[in-house]
Amino acid sequence: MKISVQSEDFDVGAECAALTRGRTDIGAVASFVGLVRDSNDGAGVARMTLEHYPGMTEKSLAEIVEEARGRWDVMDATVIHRVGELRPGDNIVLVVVASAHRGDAFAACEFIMDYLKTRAPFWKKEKTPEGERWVDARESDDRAAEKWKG
Amino acid sequence: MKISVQSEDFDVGAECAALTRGRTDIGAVASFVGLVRDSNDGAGVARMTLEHYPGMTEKSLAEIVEEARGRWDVMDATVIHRVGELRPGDNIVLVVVASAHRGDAFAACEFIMDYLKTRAPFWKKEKTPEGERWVDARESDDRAAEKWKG
Amino acid sequence: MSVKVLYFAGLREAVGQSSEQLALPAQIGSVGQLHAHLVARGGAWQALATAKNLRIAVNQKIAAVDAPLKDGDEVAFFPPVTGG
Amino acid sequence: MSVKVLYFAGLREAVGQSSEQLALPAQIGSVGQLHAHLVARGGAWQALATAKNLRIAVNQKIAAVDAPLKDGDEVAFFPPVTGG
Repeated sequence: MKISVQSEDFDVGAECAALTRGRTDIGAVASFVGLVRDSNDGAGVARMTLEHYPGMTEKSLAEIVEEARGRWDVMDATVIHRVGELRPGDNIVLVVVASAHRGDAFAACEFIMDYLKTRAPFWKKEKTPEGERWVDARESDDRAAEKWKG
Repeated sequence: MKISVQSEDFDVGAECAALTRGRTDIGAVASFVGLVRDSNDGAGVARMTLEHYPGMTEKSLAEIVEEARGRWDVMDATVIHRVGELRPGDNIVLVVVASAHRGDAFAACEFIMDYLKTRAPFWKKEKTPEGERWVDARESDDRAAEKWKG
Repeated sequence: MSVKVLYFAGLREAVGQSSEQLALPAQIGSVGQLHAHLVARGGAWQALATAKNLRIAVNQKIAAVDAPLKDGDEVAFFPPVTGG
Repeated sequence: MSVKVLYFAGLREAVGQSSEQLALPAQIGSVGQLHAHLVARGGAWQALATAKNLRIAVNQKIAAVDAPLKDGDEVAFFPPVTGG
């Protein structure tokens, strides 16, 4: 398991390759990349700053991955989240899950993203033509996380 | 949209980057890689040969992607499927879906894989210690495809 | 009329060929009739009758047994797919 | 006892600081009491009272308002998270 909170960009291909290197028991690798969009809630976004809670962030990401491991057949996983200043088109977050079977890989990858969105202590501040603003939490993200309950 | 049936390997990172290059409206890229496992149905797999139906394969993959586009907000997608002789650990298939939002990217990517598994004319032949055998279609794959109906 | 017939995977191996160009007797006008015509050859062609969940495509589209045939069609017989 | 208090994102900006080491009066033994103690400072600290869906972590774990505090704890106040 690899968890990293970093300002540097990441390489999806390299991270996927690292999970499967030297192994022949993995049948499925699902990955997700979240990127900065040039608009949000109807306003143009010129820049974004990502703040986090050092220490708690890494712990909460590791806990989310552990929870996914308890629910699905996860052979290995990588979560990388960038912090600092980002621009439209930049990568924000990467989740990669390796499993024997695709259903587990897809479910665990989406679960980790949904939980990361609602539990990991990151905060986005956007620069728009009207000035800077902290991004509001979305109800749709809460609903996405709720669907894994019960 | 890119559809390719090829014997050469593919590069996940390069294919993800190609979908987002020069665009700042994409917020989510979900990808899936299927790999050859060293065992299947309790037998060791030393090698695998992938046969396909040239012409129909590409058409059926394009149709599956079009169906995904009709159901979800899919900004662009890539499907690459390898044919010929493969070994454990080798990549078989890549599906990448770019969207504004992660829910659409995940759903469309998994849908394309589930439909590819049950509709695209590819056939696997495995070499095991007991000899060569054509892989049987799985009921679990039919069920996975069924879940997108209705 | 004349059709091109293709066989894939286990079925290709069973019948011992991957494709043939076939001039059809006048009374054969559907996929099901073509199938019966091939099975009637006997021997290895029984594989077309015993195949589990045989799939048929006409002009590279999945077709039902009652699908009509016309001159120049490409008809493929194959087992359930197992790619991905 | 003494605790370290952290503020993040909009809340950090509102109170004008990111962290402080705080010696607590003897009657403060829970997260909720610490919260009330900080709000009682008035002025910018009202932001802790008016924040929508305020989140609290004790020693880097999400905690409820009735969570007990002990000497050396790290208590963080922040708005709902928006990463990913």
